[in-house]
Amino acid sequence: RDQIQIAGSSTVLPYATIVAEAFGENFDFPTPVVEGGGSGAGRKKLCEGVGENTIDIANSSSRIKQSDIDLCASNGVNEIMEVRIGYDGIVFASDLNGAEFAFTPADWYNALAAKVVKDGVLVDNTNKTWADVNGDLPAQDILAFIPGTKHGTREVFDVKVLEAGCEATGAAEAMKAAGDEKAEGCLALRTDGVSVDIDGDYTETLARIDANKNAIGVFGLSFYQNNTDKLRVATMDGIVPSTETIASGDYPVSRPLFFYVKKAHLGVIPGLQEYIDFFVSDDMAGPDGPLAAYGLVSDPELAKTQEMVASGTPMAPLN
Amino acid sequence: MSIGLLLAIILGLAAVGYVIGIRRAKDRAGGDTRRLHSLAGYHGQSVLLFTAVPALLVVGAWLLLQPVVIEARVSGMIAESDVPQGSSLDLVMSDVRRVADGLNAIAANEQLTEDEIAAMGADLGGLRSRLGNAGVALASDVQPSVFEASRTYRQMNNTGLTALSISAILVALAGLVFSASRIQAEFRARNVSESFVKLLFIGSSFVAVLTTFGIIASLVVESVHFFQLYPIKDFLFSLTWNPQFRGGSDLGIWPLLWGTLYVSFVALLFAVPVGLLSAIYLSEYASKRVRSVVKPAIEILAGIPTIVYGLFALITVGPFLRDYFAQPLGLGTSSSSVLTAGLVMGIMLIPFVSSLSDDIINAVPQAMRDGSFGLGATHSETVRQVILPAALPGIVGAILLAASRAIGETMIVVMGAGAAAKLSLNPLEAMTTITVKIVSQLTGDTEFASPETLVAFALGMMLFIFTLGLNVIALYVVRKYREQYE
Amino acid sequence: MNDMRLTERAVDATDVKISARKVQVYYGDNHAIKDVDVDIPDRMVTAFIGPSGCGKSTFLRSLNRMNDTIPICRVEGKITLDGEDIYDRRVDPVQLRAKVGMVFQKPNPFPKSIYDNVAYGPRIHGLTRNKAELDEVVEQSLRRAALWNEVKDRLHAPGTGLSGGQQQRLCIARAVATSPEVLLMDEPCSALDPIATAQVEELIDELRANFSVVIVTHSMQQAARVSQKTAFFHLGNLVEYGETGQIFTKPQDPRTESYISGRIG
Amino acid sequence: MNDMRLTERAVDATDVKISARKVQVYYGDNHAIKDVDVDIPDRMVTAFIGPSGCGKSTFLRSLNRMNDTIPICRVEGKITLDGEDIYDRRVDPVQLRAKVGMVFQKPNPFPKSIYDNVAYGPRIHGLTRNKAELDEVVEQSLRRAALWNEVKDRLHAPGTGLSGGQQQRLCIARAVATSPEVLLMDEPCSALDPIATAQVEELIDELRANFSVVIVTHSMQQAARVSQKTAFFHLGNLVEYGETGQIFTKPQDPRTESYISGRIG
Amino acid sequence: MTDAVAHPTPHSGSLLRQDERTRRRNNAERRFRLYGQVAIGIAIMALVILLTSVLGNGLSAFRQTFISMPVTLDAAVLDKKGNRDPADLKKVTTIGYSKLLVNSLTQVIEEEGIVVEGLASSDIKDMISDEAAAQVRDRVLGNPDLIGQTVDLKVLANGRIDGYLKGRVSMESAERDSNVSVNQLRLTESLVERGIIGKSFNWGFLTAADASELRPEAAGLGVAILGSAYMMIVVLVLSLPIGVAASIYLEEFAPKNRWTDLIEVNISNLAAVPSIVFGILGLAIFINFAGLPQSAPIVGGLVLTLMTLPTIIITTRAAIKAVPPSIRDAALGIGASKMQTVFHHVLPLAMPGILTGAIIGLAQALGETAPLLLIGMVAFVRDFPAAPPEGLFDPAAALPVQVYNWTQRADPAFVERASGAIIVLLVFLLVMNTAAILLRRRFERRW
Ligand SMILES: Nc1ncnc2c1ncn2[C@@H]1O[C@H](COP(=O)(O)OP(=O)(O)OP(=O)(O)O)[C@@H](O)[C@H]1O
Ligand SMILES: Nc1ncnc2c1ncn2[C@@H]1O[C@H](COP(=O)(O)OP(=O)(O)OP(=O)(O)O)[C@@H](O)[C@H]1O
Ligand SMILES: [Mg+2]
Ligand SMILES: [Mg+2]
Repeated sequence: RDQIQIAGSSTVLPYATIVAEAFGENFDFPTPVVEGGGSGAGRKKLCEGVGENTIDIANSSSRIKQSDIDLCASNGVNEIMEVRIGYDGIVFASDLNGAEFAFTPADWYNALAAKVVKDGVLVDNTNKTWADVNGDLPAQDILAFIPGTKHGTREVFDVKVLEAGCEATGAAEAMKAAGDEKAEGCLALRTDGVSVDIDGDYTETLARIDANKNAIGVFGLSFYQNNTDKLRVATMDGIVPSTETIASGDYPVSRPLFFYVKKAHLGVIPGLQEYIDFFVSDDMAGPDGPLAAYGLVSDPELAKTQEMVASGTPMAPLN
Repeated sequence: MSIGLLLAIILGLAAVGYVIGIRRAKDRAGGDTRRLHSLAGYHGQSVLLFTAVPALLVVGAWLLLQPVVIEARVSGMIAESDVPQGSSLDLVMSDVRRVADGLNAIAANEQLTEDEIAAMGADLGGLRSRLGNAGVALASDVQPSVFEASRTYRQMNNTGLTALSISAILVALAGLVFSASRIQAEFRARNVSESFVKLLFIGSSFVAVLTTFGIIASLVVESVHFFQLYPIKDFLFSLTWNPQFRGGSDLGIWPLLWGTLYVSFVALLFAVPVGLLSAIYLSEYASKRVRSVVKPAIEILAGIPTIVYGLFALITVGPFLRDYFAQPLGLGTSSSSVLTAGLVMGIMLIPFVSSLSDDIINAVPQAMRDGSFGLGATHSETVRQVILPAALPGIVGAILLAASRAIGETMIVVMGAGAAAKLSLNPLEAMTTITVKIVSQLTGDTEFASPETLVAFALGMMLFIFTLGLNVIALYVVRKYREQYE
Repeated sequence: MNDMRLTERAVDATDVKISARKVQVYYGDNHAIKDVDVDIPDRMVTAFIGPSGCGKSTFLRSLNRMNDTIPICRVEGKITLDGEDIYDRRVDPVQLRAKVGMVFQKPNPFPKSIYDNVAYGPRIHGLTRNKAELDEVVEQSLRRAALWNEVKDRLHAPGTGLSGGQQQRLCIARAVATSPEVLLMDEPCSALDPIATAQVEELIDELRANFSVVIVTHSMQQAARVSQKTAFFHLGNLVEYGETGQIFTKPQDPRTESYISGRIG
Repeated sequence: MNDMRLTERAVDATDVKISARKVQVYYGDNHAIKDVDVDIPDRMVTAFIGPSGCGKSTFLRSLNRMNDTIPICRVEGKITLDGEDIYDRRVDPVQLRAKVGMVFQKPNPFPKSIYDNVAYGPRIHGLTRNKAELDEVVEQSLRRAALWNEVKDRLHAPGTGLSGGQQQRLCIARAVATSPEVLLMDEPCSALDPIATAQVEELIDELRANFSVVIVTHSMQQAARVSQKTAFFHLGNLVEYGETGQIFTKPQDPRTESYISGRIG
Repeated sequence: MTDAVAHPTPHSGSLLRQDERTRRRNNAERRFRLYGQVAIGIAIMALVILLTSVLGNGLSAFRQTFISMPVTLDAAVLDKKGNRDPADLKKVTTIGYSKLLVNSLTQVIEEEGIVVEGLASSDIKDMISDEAAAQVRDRVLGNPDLIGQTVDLKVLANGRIDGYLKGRVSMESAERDSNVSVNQLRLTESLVERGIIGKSFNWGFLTAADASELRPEAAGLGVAILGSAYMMIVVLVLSLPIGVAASIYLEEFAPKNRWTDLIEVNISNLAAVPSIVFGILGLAIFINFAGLPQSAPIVGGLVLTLMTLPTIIITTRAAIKAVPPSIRDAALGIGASKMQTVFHHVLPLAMPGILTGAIIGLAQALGETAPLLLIGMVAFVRDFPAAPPEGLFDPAAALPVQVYNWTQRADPAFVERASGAIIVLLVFLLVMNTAAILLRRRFERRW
């Protein structure tokens, strides 16, 4: 096998292809083969063992899990390098010709959660329009296209929006009081069709918004940036999502993106070291590089990552 | 000698054997082929088979075994110290193979002798760039032991190939001589070659069985794994499907199974009548010209990628049904629904029903139609009461095929019916199917070893068992109604 | 052909059921029936005889438009049933065939049970009001076709599992069950033993009381036994047509004579 | 059955080609052939007669194992050809059928050209060395089946486009073309006119010089004309078997007598 | 006659006048015919709708916007040492070439005297596709003599410019779009007027490899077409013979017993196995067990073979079953062996059904993505696989994979390309099936 093989998250996929393409163009090595298939599957493949038949790099939109590390270890994949390439912003957007929205996590919680606090008690959610949720919002029927539970984005949405909203509205308190120790009810969504899980991609969400003009969808920042002529983005806590606001941490809903390198393949698979060096170089992952142009929020600590990659430091155990 | 050349030689020998077989058979018959038990062609065929098949088997077996043997020998040559930290012998071996390939390429390009190749070991640093120029990229400099191993690997491979070539050709020749010498006028060459072909047939039908075993084997391990993490009781009896990232998911199969059945049912409800009526019209009423255009046209429907159907469902059919049916009837406001997915999937399935049924209907002998017309039946009565019953087994086959396709379809359901697992009777509500969830759980971002991902295997397994049951029932039903003409 | 003779006969025949004038049938380029004029009387049995391949079946099939089902077949000329042109555009072949039933040369039972085979016609034509009546019709028809005794215990076994002769009788029963006005029978006894043949001939005789029957047969004896009129075909031509007795005793055409006496084939 | 008589005959027959002992044939539960013992002599014509549905075709088909193709059909007992058990496991039914050819009751031409229909057997058995020889065989066979004159101009037209009688003769030609040692003919003349029948009977007579022929027929006259031996079947039993002359003049069994004289069916 | 007396015949009356019952039956007949026509109408209408939407979206992918201009391949930039050493030449990356192109275009704009207010030099850079630099670089590395010359080049324009020419991007949308500016569009207009920017047939769409999200204009189907062709070769070579052979065995030779029932049920059941499960199987058997490479057409072909087998077997069996037994009897009766009967008579008569199975099976195999998902073929592959047989083991994409990938991409320019890919796929399918369709028409007959 001559070419590098990469698999994993479909969120990281576009960035990886951009780098792979440039890499193939400017180096003597063949262009790496980059697969999607999901973070979980990518990490599973990475951990299948050491050898030509296994992939070299797994892209991941979330941090590797202990179970993956255990699987790796049991298959002889002992050293993995964790490379954080930047951040992915998650934005809320609606049809361009629709109303403007300025959300807070609490609005989302009150709109989508199965149980909300009304006058201090937990009741079933009966809000019909956004105006019911928050008087400042337009009186438009609630209809939200959120990522299905297979998506890593959903986890971010759950944590950074729903749970935050749950806390903010006091629902978490109420649940704990009612005996739900970990406030797991925060993540229970209405099942009456106002919140629609999307198992497909952002393109599907976009198409659905096209078909349902009054809906709000959840997108990645880069996707939104490519479709600004169709979508109107909503603010969160008053902040407009952009690479800058996310990099600075002002915009709350974002997550880091990673790739994991099988260290055993370094020095064996031609071009692997060069590829990862190239990926994290300023030319690529820097704030002015093509990745940022495409919508990756550049990692402020990129220099550290570059150093780590150059020295081949494997990742420390998860804490 | 390259494998391609070797195969060509073997096939060439087989062709020669074919000719020899025919010649010899004719000779043996004293020029009067009528004295042969079997046609001369069968004699040729039997020689051909005896020449080619054993030799090909030898090649196949050899090619499977040679790498194992050689690598076992060569890997012994690599110094422990040359295996980098954290790497494995396996990876170093891949380096060995790559270097050996490169050496071959260089040797071929520059007409090097063995000694000159051995001499290259002196300049291992330069070797890397030379190899690079020969199109073999290496990640690092070649270690001495790796170089030696590569040379040995290369030599052994070359020797192995030579040995293989010689033995395969010998086997082929032996087969040729043996089978040619057996040729007698009375030799039952036809029986021999037919038994052989029959063996091939049996082998082919085993492919299907092996596939099933393969599927079960590849599903069962992870399914067991899943049931260790998630109680089988909940999986089989829980009525909710609600996977979560952080565990505590409800993974009951019922909403998915229900969705699968419902969507497939709607799809068949659409596809079977439309397909069957099209088939009847094409084979019984349409002119030859119309038929020869329309039939392939309808078959295009089977070739349109399902994603196109998915988008069609999502953008056109879904909103249409919502605006003109669901909302006016107060049956919901969802643009994705069972009905949407079912209808669109039904379109895709039309050719499965129509094309095959059409062929089968066409195969019903004309005498059946004549018999019915002669009694004063109208064409439609003839079709309904004589032709369809006669064609029933084939039609059921077609419908089963369509049903199978419906159960296995993903994209249309994702876009048409949505991803919400629900137990509802309302066809205008969003639902989802087992297949969709298999795909989405398997390709999701959840960690692999979690029940949320592993459930895909269990779902696959359950679906397999479920459809097996349906098929057994179908088999008995068809058996019962099968009608044989003539 | 001899038009004069035909007109003569048309006068003395009581009632003409089917009349054919200048009928031509082509299979592609093959001119299978040439210029045939014939009047088939009502309430009589007409026999078509002639060497194999002379066009008997072809002509028979053109009498109830069964030729329509052969794409390459073309019929010209005029055939009338009760004075109405059966090739008229307004004529519904279905109705025609209900009136003019047919038993084919090769037995072609449906892949259904024996009962369903016979009940098929009555069912589609709505001849019976209920199951009991239908049972009755089926039994009657099978009895008349001399098959009842052999199949009465296996009415629900498939019709295709019968012996050759049994299938032939099944097809006769099937045709009789619809009570057509004209029954065209293409060699109905070819696979039957003498006794069964006699029974079928009896049936034909019985049918003659009300209907018109046309049978194709290779057995001169049979033609002589059952028919009142006989037509002799040769190479697509109707060579001679007349009273059966006369044809067999005083044939006018030398070809007829040599056929009857067994000299041309 | 009357074993004694059988042994007698076996002695006086010149050469036994096929011999059947205690043959039983079942279609599912239907016992179609009961305990039949028969010796079919070489170079002679044997006729099977009997009422329709009595098992003639069934028995005939069991002589070259054509019954193997009917899934529900089961054959018991022993049938030997030239002393070799044809139901032996080692016997190749293909070879058997090449030796024991068959003409079926319903003509079943291949949906191929007339030429290919006839040439099929010689081709698969390698009976000819070249095209010219094959043409020769095809012509000969068609001539012998009395079909040549009718089809010589359309040898490449489909065999299924022939008339009923022509198809029947085509099937005879097809069977003859492979020159089998035994030819089983199931009502070979049922759709033929007297002249064609005579020609086929001539063919049968000619075949007798070298081969053994078994024919099923409903025509007593035909049986009397062409056969040397006659077997009378009734309800699955072989009632009587003997010299044709004797059977027709001095039947020993009352059932035979009444069948011949036209009293039982 | 007694019967007729009991049931007066209902067919009396004129032939020219239909009696009540006949009229009813004929109405039923007409209705039945109408149902057939309606059914076909529905099928054809669906086809037409789908095809128009695909064609409407996708045809534009076959034309692409190019910028034609003279480019000075400045030796000072491309070969600083001036010795034409390939190793040194390679050190100049695409970024260097990109600058060259921008300079050339700027020069052209100046020469033409086009003035667009507020136009930044980065705007000019963004009008040229990133791919252009790579193409020029490849060309120069392949022919170092070009250095120092001024050559007329036709380079790809950026996707948004292409979109403007195709009506996907407008001045209004550009205002909201961070990837394109109104100034660029104005400039484009001027350049189009002068014939410097224009559309022409997009060979690259058929021959080039896939490109990343930043260069929709450069994305092509070359690798995918090759990959699909390789896979289809494998499928055709394996599934048709194996499927037909298995069907013949099951229909004609196998004893009818429990065991063959089991195989039969088993095959129909395989047809119902979701295609992704075949991917799981392929991953487990061909890649993990047999050690075949990831992303390789051979594995894809094998998986698709297993997936199409049931379809072919089921259709073939149905077709074989429909051949009347009398034909078999006829052949067996003159001493043909079972095998000869099958090959000479049964198969030709069953051929239409078999070919239908092949047509449908291959259509399914050609359009299937899900099983490829797990064996690494749903991937970004830039390098062309070698010629077969070695090429069967090289990574490759496939047409449905390309469609699937492109429909997921963010840049709207990929929408047209995905539809274009579908058109190519359908053409591929038609070409592949023509032989089968023609053959089938020849074999169709009634008997
Ligand atoms: N395929 C079959 N399945 C079931 N029963 C059958 C089958 N073929 C024949 N039979 C039955 O077996 C018996 C003998 O049939 P066979 O065909 O041998 O009669 P036959 O003597 O040839 O009569 P015919 O003169 O009418 O042809 C009949 O009762 C018939 O119904
Ligand atoms: N379907 C057909 N296609 C072409 N030619 C046909 C077709 N049917 C019959 N023929 C030809 O038409 C002529 C008359 O055939 P027809 O079947 O009417 O003969 P027939 O008198 O019924 O003979 P038989 O007594 O043998 O049944 C024959 O030469 C025959 O070959
Ligand atoms: Mg006829
Ligand atoms: Mg019979």
